[in-house]
Amino acid sequence: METKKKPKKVFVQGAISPEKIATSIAHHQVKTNIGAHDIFLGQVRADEIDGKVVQGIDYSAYEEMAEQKFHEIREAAFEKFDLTCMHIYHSLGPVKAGEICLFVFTSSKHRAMAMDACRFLVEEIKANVPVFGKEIFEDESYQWKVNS
Amino acid sequence: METKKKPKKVFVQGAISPEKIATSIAHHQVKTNIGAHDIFLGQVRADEIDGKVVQGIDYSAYEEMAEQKFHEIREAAFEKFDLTCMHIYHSLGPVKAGEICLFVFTSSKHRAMAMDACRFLVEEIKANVPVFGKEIFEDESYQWKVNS
Amino acid sequence: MILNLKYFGRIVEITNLTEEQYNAGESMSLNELRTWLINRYTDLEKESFQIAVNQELKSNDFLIKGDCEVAILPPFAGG
Amino acid sequence: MILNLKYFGRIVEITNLTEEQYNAGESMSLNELRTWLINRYTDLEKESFQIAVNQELKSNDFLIKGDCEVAILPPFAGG
Repeated sequence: METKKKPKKVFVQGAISPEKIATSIAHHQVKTNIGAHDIFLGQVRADEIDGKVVQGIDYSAYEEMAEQKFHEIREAAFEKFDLTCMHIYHSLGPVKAGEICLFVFTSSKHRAMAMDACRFLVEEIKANVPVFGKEIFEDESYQWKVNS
Repeated sequence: METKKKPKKVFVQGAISPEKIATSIAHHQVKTNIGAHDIFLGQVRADEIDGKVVQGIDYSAYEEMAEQKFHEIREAAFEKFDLTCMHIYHSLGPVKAGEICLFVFTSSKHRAMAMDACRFLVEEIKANVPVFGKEIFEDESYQWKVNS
Repeated sequence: MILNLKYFGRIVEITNLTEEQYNAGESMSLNELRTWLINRYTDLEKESFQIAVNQELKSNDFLIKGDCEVAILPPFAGG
Repeated sequence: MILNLKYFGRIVEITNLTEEQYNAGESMSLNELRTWLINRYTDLEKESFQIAVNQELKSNDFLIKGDCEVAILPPFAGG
């Protein structure tokens, strides 16, 4: 039977805090072969749609498939780019406008690899991971978000 | 006489802390038109050169010209990309291996703009800002760093 | 064969359930499954959705031949 | 004209000073200034450096015509 590396947990409940990001950065200061980090953060926008303002997004996912996809995307990135480290965190549940829902963190010896890999990861996540988002308006009505 | 916007101060003394980065991220959570942040961090590498290991870099600069260049690069980026915010911090003085010496932070409504702008800024800074770095080895000898 | 159907996001608002079992015949293409779903939940006709079989997206000509988990997925919105 | 010469980084290790004034003639190209510098500090010959006049990088045919700040800049290492 095929043995598989256990997928690393990506989903976190609610918003991702700036402190979590700082802690993650600090953990990499012992890795002195790293010369460049790239961090992408997705933040929930208070978009105005037909006169109503988004106050937050409630994220849900097909979790088993999503964690598997995150794992495949990570493996593909390690294959494609010369990376020292890579971390992905995505929110589930409610995230308010202004809060962070996606944290992608790549580290490499040189800047181009870190930046190329970060971009690759963000695009792959947006296109291939089964995450769903309900944009909640201030009057509690909602609409389902679709990635562009 | 020409009036100029006062250049924003970029240089900071010593390493840039993860807490400073977290604070900067947190300050953007009130800007609910932002959908994407990109952050580039330059970290000092403990490179081995001819058997000796870099323990840190001592940065110096032609400060007046450098701050002016940073200002011009910022203006060019605001012109070229649709950005909500942009911040650049660069260390002066000693920064130990594993510590952060460059922090570039771009924010936009959409991801492509934030990522393109961040990359543009990093390349411009490396190529055009008169910053000099002395790579100090563990035995206190040194060599002058040159950007590749 | 038994299909464990799972519904997500806005699809759930049409099916009004998140899971159900469908005792299908010996085999079924995803095209046939789509037709069956739309007959059962007519509002699905105007929805855009993809189908994952055992957590892998499959095209409409894919043939299901045994028990499996089949997820009906509306457009993704991650990130 | 008075040139306020400024030296940076590894250049300082050759000049042994960070600033000096040079009372030049009425005008001088950066090429001529390079020659003057290399005559004065012979080890500069093997160094790669750029010259900024009043904080703007200029090419070798640029002509200095009045008092200014002239910076001798070794390769950049920012970031």
